[in-house]
Formats: sequence, structure tokens, C-alpha cells
Amino acid sequence: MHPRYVLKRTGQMVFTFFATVTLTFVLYQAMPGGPAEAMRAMILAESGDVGGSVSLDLLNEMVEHYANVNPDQPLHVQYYNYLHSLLVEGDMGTSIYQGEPVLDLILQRAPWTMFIGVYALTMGYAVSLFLGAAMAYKERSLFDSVSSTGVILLNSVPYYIFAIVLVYVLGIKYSLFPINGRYGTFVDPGFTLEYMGSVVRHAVLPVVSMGILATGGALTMRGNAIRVLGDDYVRVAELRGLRRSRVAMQYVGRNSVLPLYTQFMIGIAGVLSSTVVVEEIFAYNGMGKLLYDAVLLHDYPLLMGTLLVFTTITLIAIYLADLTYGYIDPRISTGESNE
Amino acid sequence: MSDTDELDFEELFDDADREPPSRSARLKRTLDVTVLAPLRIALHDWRAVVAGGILVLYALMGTVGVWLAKKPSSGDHPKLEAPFQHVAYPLGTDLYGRSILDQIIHATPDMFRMIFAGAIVAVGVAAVVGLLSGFMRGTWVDALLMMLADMIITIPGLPLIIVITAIFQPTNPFVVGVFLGIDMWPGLARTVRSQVLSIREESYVEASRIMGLPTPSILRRDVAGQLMPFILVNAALTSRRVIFESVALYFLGILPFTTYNWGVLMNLAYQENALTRSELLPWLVFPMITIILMSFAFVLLSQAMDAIFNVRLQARHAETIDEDEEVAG
Amino acid sequence: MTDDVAIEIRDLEVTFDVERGESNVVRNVDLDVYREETLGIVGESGSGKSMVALSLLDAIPEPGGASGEVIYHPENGDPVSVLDLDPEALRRFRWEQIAMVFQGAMTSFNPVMSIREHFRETLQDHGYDVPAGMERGTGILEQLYLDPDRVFESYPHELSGGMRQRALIALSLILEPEVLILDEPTAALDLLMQRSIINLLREIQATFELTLVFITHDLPLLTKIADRMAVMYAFDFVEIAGTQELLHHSGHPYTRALLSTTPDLTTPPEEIQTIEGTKPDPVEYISGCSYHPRCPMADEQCRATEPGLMDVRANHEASCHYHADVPDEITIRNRPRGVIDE
Amino acid sequence: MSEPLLSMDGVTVEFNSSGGTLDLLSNEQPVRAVDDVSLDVGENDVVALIGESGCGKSTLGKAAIGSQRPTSGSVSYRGQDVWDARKDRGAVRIPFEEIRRSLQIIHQDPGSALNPNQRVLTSLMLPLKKWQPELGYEEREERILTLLEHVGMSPPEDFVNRYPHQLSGGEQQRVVLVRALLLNPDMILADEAISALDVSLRVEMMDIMLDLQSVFDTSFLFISHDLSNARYIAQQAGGRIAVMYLGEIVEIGPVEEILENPQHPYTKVLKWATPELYEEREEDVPIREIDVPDPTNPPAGCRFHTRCPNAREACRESHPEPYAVGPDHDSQCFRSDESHEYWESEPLHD
Repeated sequence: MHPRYVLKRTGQMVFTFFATVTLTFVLYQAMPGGPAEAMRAMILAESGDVGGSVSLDLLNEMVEHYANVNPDQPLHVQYYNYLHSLLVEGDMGTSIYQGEPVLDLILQRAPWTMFIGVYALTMGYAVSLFLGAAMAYKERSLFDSVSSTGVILLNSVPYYIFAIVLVYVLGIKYSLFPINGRYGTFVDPGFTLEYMGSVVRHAVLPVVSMGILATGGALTMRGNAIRVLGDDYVRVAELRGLRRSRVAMQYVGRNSVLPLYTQFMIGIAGVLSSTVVVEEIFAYNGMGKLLYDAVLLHDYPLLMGTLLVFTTITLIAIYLADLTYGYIDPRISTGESNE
Repeated sequence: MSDTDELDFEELFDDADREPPSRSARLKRTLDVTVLAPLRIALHDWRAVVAGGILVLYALMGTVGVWLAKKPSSGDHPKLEAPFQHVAYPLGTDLYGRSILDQIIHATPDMFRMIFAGAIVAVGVAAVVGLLSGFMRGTWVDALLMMLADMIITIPGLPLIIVITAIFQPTNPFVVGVFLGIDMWPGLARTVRSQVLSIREESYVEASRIMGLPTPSILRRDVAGQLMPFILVNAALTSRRVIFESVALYFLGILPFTTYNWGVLMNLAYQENALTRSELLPWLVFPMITIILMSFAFVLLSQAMDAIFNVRLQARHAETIDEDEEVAG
Repeated sequence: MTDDVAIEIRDLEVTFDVERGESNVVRNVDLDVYREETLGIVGESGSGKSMVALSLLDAIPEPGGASGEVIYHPENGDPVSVLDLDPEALRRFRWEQIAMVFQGAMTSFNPVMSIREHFRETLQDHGYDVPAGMERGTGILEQLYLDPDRVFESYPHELSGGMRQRALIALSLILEPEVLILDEPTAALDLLMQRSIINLLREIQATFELTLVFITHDLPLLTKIADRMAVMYAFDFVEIAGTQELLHHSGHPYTRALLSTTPDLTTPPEEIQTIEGTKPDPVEYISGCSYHPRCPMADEQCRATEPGLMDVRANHEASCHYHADVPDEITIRNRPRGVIDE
Repeated sequence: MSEPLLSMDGVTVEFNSSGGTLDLLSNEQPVRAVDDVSLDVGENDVVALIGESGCGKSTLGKAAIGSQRPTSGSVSYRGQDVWDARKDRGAVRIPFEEIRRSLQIIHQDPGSALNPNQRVLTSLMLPLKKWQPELGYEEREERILTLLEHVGMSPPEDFVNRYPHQLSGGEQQRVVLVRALLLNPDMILADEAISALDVSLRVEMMDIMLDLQSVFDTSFLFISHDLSNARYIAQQAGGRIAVMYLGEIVEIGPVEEILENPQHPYTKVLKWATPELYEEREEDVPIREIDVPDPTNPPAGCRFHTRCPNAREACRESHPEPYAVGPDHDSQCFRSDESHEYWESEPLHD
């Protein structure tokens, strides 16, 4: 791949990261009455000191301790300190409610969210790509029209309603899958078969509910594949007597997946977004639930921290997707992009 | 054609002797091509018919319905009545004795407001940004706008909206809609931009420029005309997303419960463990059906839109255009 | 040229189901392709010439279909009825016996694969020895004035139009087929490149002892490569003859019109003519001779009965009731003064 | 000599190869599509510009009609600098609006030259409405119908209500031609306007253009890669042929001169490449290299030296200037200068 392309993408990623950090800083400042006012009530309530005898200086110190923002200083100094503690010291502030460093809390949860997120994304897209391709190959057949209608229906159901239905049918009615938590209450974490099995069983319903977000891709894939099937190079490949499987994968498949790339990119952010609702429905202790709880408790440092980590994960995922895309489509990295 | 040498520009036209069509015939032709033909396609397309029917139903619900059904409040009716038993509360009542149907009806106008604001913001911003970026390709404006779009694509939408709404606590449905639109425009803007880039390459745009047609006219006829179907399809899909996300926010209890919303009903029912208490189930299920049906209509509408704006179909459905002049290849 | 037939086409019909009814884009075609000759098929776009070519590989795209007989006679071995092959046999038959080169070389290659990969997979899927095949490919590329190392590494979009077209010709020869079909192989190229490719094809044909079927609407170009020409009008052949025979003694009004409408560098411009009328619609059925609506000689017989191919002279057929009168009635006005009918 | 209709003086057009300007990491050299070209087009004149694809003939054409801004050099219409008029610089004698109307274009692909969402009538009405607002609707429609009938689309009433996809390629191209002519332009750039058509339709289309040229007194800048078509249209109109190679006009002259007395080796090669129906085969390709060099990095010296059959050492070292070889006939080759050191230098071998 072209080194200039890699360099350019890396630069973009770093820039976006800085911009997001700045955004969280701006959001702090945008809170009604500024960060100090907004958090003062929280801190006071949390410290049990309802009378308000805490001095202003002490309060400001506490705000800085929790949020890395000292409201007394000029804005640019605040910004510098915020960046410094975040990037140099790796300090994302402290959770007001739990009293622990935000980063520690997130690191405990992040792997679980990644786990269900990655599976939902992979399976959702794998299913929709194959379904879309199959529909294209059988264009205008009964299978095609039934599947198309099915996908349209599925697209009309919000993923959280789908999750609720799954909980009710598979969890409560037939008790096929657990509907609470990340693993069984009486299972000890460790490298045991029992533990792993429990983890997988607990992940099934959240993964499926998030996975249907990707089914919209099936219709796009169908459209792309129908177009590619009409392209000359597919006809020539058939005339060249290539095996059907090769034509299907290397010619039709590869070329109809490529334009889905943007949709896939937005999908990464979308699936991560959906963890907030899905983890709440399944009482799944991941980052999404962490964010949700932080909102309800007005735990701003934790809130900003999770938003930042969510964004960073998406950023890295998109970065990797971008680089691999440049690898599978030679037209991109040599600058022949058709945008 | 040897005698044409003596002809000149004006003579050519002076010689002409033909009867131009009357004003009314022209009006009829314009009406036929621009209004009736798309309408005929829509009526032939089951998706458009079904989607249109459903949306008219919701529109009635949000206008006449609100006027017919009284504003529900606690203790109107007996608690937890089963559905389909009583005309006063056909879908049963909730834990507080409120008619479920009335609550669903009264949530409709605000939902339309959110959809309207969200779709306008998302599609509007996307169209403006995409057009600007596409026409200024390669300049710093283009680079800046696309960088901004890429950044917002990167930030997971729902968490961002949750953080923003948690901080600002909007109650006005229009404002909620605007907030929801924030994370929806970038992807669309990118696609609009690439469409603009390809339209700009078309010779007919260049021809219009060389013929000296004014820029607004080129934008309207050559660019917007091509983009319109695409934008309308996406407006329908955006509407569906606004429904999804706003209901999610109410369902999670993040937005203040100052308005009726189907998500609020779902939240209350779910909090009361409706899944395990069958007498509470209607409270959860009917709002769910309402949401699914409405988004189904929008998805269908987006699909039908493709056909309605297809010029080839329009030509076939216009009465003033000869039908069988399709030339293959 | 020998009388050794490589491909025999009998009663070939190609039909498509379109919205306005069934359209017949090839009607009852009979044609022989001789071994190691270059047969040129000429006709306007939409005349059905590409469909005849595709039928030779049983590759009419959906929703169309070919019926009739296409018999391929390999140099050694039993005749093959192409339209009756089972899918796997057809797959092997394609490219090993008959290969095809299209007009759009840009769109004939998979845009996301390197040229080398195209050669490699073709050899692999036909069970050929890959290293030996690649070696052969290198040789063919060199013969086509291409730098093999550079071309193999390139992706289709990185090559110029002329290079891509030559790379495609090389790819078509990788399995050493006996017959090569070229469907407008040069239409998208500049004249200089067209002419260069024509010359290269002639060399290639000699080296590989190929049978070439060259399809184009460009009559002058075709005369530079074809031994024999078949003129197609309205979904059937109207005249088949050796190239020089056709140029000097054409017996069909359409061929003569085609010859007269082609500008070149020597004919005075005022002698170049246009063909009156428009080309026929594949759905409408024209009774009698399909050319009668445009023909200056048409009479009752032409409107009523279809002429069918009849012998004009030795190895020269034309489907015209008045083929004997045509040379006197319709002069080819743009023929240089020096050339006189024998 | 009277003032030419259109005059290009030292026109150079450069492109950024990547198209973007904000790419800080890029260090690519701009590509010269057209390099220092001067060309005059007179009233009622036909100039056929021929050359291989990528030689810059389209770019030069667009510079001529003021739709592509030259990087340096000037384009003037009846003595008025086109870009001065556009920017309203200096004393503008002819307003840009007037120039805009006078210079029109016909594209290669008629399918993409018409807005697919507009009926033929709408596409033709808009320019007429803009330039002749004094005409009423009926008069405009009447003119359109008359012209359509004149180019052989009858009955025109049937055609005006169709969409472009309901027309054949030849019909689309006629509509495009009519659209340009409705503005009564002084010059039309026909950019490969017939190469997308069937061979049997090309002569017909050229005849229509020639006929209209005499009716409307329009000049044509006819771009083609096909020498026989260029010759057909230019000879009928008593025009000239200009041969372009890698951004330069290497030979220009009256049709008969170019055909019977070609001076530049490239012109001779193009002549060789043009197939003649009744001519015996010439076997060998008279060029040393069949591929055009990369236009982003053209060869030094004479640009044709890498392929030229007559190239010598001198061609690699210095760049030839146009030499007058006859009235109105220039050739940019050392061989036209009998005293040039070319004749003393060593021939180039591969």
C-alpha cells in the first residue's frame, strides 16, 4: 500500500482524536452554569454535606480532582491541563459516585462490550452479505421476494424492541437463554469450560439483537450484487471458464462488498451505540451500561470518560477498516478513488 | 440539401408554418408529466399504496384523533383493563387507569414534530454540506467539511446524544428532533457529495454552463433534479431513525417525561416488569406495534420512492408521451 | 484458407423476452467458419452480430436464449455440439477451445485484481500447469510489445487503453485456444492503436495457427484483416464472400450502401453517400426481404418473399432476389477511379 | 487579413494530477495538457483537430470556447480577450455574455449531454428563453420544431415530448446539435461528436453539420481521432486540419496539403493508420513504439522522438519550432528546415 496513504489516514485519526477530546472539554464548559456549578451540587450531595459549609476553594479543588478542570483558571490553561492529565498522565478523572479512577472503571467493562460488539458486527454483516448475494443470484424468484419483504420488516423493528421480544420469547417463555448479566451468578470466572459456556450463552441474545442492525445491509448488498452481475468482467470471467465459486467470491462478492464500505464504517459506530440500550435491557455490565448509569447519576467525569473511550474504539476500528480497504481495493491507495 | 445555401437563420423560421399547441394543451401536458405520471406509478406500486395508507392513518391520529380522544390522566378508568373489552379504552388501560389508546394517540403529534425537525436538520444539513463540498472539491472548504463529517461519523451517535441531552435536558419535541439530527447528517452528506461529483462530470451540466444558463437554474434543474429522489429516499429513512432513537431515549428514561411518547409507555411498563406480568403486557406491546408500523411505512416509502422518481417509469405512465418508443441499447 | 470447417452454425436463433413481446435478435442464421481463416462479421450496432458471437460459447445473457445448432470441430477429436454441453463441460470448453475478446478491455478485467492474478486463476481453473502457463503468458505479452513484469504487476486501471486491450488479447491466448473471437476489439481505441493491434493480430494468428472471428461495424478496418467477410443486417447475414470479392463484386444493396457511406482519404467527399431510412426494430417482423424498406430496388417480390442466401459467384452468397442486377443498378460511388470491375 | 473570429495565442493549460489542492503530502508536478499552442479560427471556418486520446485536443477545444481557463496565454474572441471580459478587466468591448452565447459545444456522448430528467422540449426551451427572452412561448416552440424537422426529426411534435432515453443515439445527437444552434453561435466545438455513432450514421451527421454551417454561418472546431472523418468535414468546408501530439500542434494546414503533402512524421503515421477500402495492405508499423509516452512526463526534445521513425540525436536534444512549409501550412519538425543540424546527427535506434 502507498505509504502516503497510510500517513494521511494516521494523521486524520490523530486529529479526530484530539477533536473528540476537545469536544468533551467543550461539553464540560457548556454545562448550565459551567462545570463548577453543575458538579458542585453533585459533589455536595455525594459528600453528604448538605449544609454547604465546604469552602469554595476546596470545592474547586474537588472539581479539578474529579474532572481535571479547574474552573478558576483561564480557559486555555484549563484546556492545557485537561489535555495534559488525559494524554500524559492517562488520567480521565475520578468517578464522583464510585470514587474510583474513571479509566479503571472503563477498563474493567470495555472488554465485555467489545466482545458482544465485535460478534454482533461480524455476524450481522456476514449474514446480511450472504443473504443479499443470494437474493441477487436468485433475482425475482420467490426466495428473493420473501427475503426482501422479510428484511424490510426486520428493518422496521427497532433493535431494542427486538431485544425485548427475544427476552420475552426465548428468555421467559421458553427459558432457552439467560436474560441477565454477563455470566451465571454461581459461576466462578476463570478458564473453565463452565465459565466460558456461561459467557457465550449470556452473550447470545444481546449479540442477536444488536446484529439485526446490520440487516439493512442485505438490501444494499442485493442491489450492488445485481449491478455487479451485469458488469462485463463477470461475464468475461464466466466466458473464461472460471469456476463458479471463484466468480461468486472474487468477482461478484468482492466488488459488491466494496461500495458497502461507508455503510460498514457507520455501522461500527451504530453497533457500539446500541450497546447502551441493549446492555441496559440485558443488565449486561459493559461500557454501555456504565454510560447509562453515569447519566442517571449525573456522574459527569465518568460520562465524559466513557464517551471518549467509545469514540476512541470506533476511531481505531474505522482506521483499521480503512487501511484494509485500501489493501483490498487497489484503486483507493493509488489515488484513483472514485470517492 | 443543395438549395439550403440561400437559407439564413431568420428565413428558416419565417418559412415555418405550424400550429403551436394551445395554452390549455400545454398545461395539461405539464400536469400529466410532472404530477399525474408519478401519481400513477405510486398507485401501481403496492409499497407506495401501503406506506401512504399507513402514514395517512397516523396523520389522522395526530390531528383528528387528538381532538376526539381526551387527554388521558390517572384514574380515568379502572386499572389494568384487558384490551378489546370496552369502547372507552379499546386497547385496555395501564396501571394508573389511563386508556392505552388515548396515550398512543396523544403521543403522535410530538412524534411528528420530532420526525419533522430531525429529518429537516439531517437531510437539510447533509444536502447543503454535500452540495457545497462537491462543488468546491479540492478546496479547504471541502476538506474542512468532510473532516467534520468524518469526525461525527466516528463518534457513536447515541452516546453523544445521551450526553448532550443529559446536559441540556430538552423538552420541546422540535429541539429533541434537532439533537437527533446531529449525528445523522454526516454519512448522508458524504453520499450527496459523491453524487454531486459524478453529476458535475456529466456533459449536460457542462453544456448548461456553456450555454450560459444561470447557476441557480443549473443547480435546480441539472443537479437538484438528479439528487431529489435520493434525498427524499433518505428523508424517509431518516424519519425511521428519528423514531428509533427518540423512542430509545424515552424508553431509557433519559429524556424528561414531559410529553406523551410511546417510549414513555414502554419505559413505565418495562419498569413494572410487564414481561412477567401478563396483565401489563398490552401496555408494552401496543406502543411497540405502533412504532413498528410507522417505521415500516417509512421503509416502504423509501423503497417506493425509487420507482416513483424513475424517469423511464414516468415516461411510460405519462399519457402525453408516446409509449412504445423505448429504444434498446 | 482451406475447406476444413472449424465451426458450423445451422438455423441459429436467439430470442429475448422483452416487455413488448418476444424479440428475435438472430434469425435462422447459417454460417461456416473455416480453420485458420479470419472471418470478419460486419454490421451496425443492434444488427445481432454480437449475439452470433456469444452463441458460439453458449453465452447469451438472461433472459435470452439460443436455439439451433453450433457444431465445433476440433483439430483432433470429435465434433462438439456447443449448445448441448453440460455446465462443467461448457466451462472447460470456454477459453480452452474458443476464447473471446471484448470491446471494453477496461471493464473486462476485475478492477480489484492484478493482471497476473487474472492469468493465474485462468490457468488454475482449467487445470493447466501454472508456471509453464505464466511463462507462455510472458512470451505472448512480449510479442504484443508489452513489458511483462510491469503489466503483470499492474491493476487494470493503471494501464492505458491500448495496453489493456493487448493484455486482454494475451489473456485470451493463455490456454492456447484454436478459435479466437474478437468483438469490436478496437472500437474504443485511437486509429493508430487500432491499426497496430490489427497488425499484431495478424502476426499472432500466424504464430498460434488461430482461427479468428472479428466482429466490428468498422468496414474499412475489417478489410485490413479479414480473409472473408459476412455482412449482417437485421439479425441475419445478407452477404458472405471473400474480402476482395465483396469489395469489388458485392451483390447486395445494403453492402453496397455500406461501402458507399464510408469516408476514407481518397474518395472525393461529395461521392460519399448516406444510407436512407432507419434500422429495423427487433420486435417488429418485416415480411419479405428485411432490407426492402430502405432498398432503392425493392419491388413486390421483395416485399412478399424472403430471398435467403443464394450463390452469386464461386464462394460468394447474397440474399437478394436481384443480386445479378445489383452491380449495374447500384454503383459504389466512392470506389477509386483506378479500380474497375473485372 | 481581417480579424479572426477566435484567436488563441500561446495557450498553455496545466492540471494538478491529483485534482486536490489541500494534499500537503503530495509533491506531484502539474500536468501540461496543452503546451504553448496558437491557433486562429476564422468566420465560417472549419478546423479539424486530430490526435490520439490524451493528447490534449479536448482541453484545447474547451480553452477555445472559454470553458477551460488557460494557465498562460490568451484566448480572444473578435479581438476581445475572453478571460478579461469574464473578469471585467480593462476596456471590455464585447461583454462576456455575448461571448458565452457565441461559443458552443457538442459532446461526444449524446446520452450524457442531455439531462435525463428533462423532456427534449424543456432542454431546448431553457437556452432559448435565456438568450431570446423577447420571444413568446409559441414562437420558441415553433423555432424548436422547425429546427428539429430541419435536421431530419419528423414529425418533430412526437420528439419534443420524449425523454432522452426514448431517443436513439443519432436522434440524441441531433437534439444536442439543435440545442447549440438555437443560440445562433459563431463557433461550435464538436468534441468527438460523431465517434459514438454507428459508422453508417456518421456521414449523415457530418452532412447535417455542414448544411447547418452554411445556413447559420457557424464555424466548427471539429475534434476527432479519425483522420478520414476529419478530412470529410474539413474538405467539404474548405477548412484546415491540425494534428496534435502530446499537448502541441505538430502540423497544421489546408486539407489537401495535409493529405497530399504531409510534412511531420506523425501526420504520416496517422495517414498510414487510416484504413482505405481499396488499398493494398502495408505490412509494417512505421513507428518505433506503439504506446504513447506518459503525458504527465513527456519526453524532452521533440516529444515524438521516442516513436518517430525518422528520429535522430538532434530530436532528443532540442525542441523544434513550427516551420512554415507552405501558405497556411506549418510543421513542427526539423526535417522541414533543410539547414538544420538534424541532418548531420546520428539516427536513433531502439
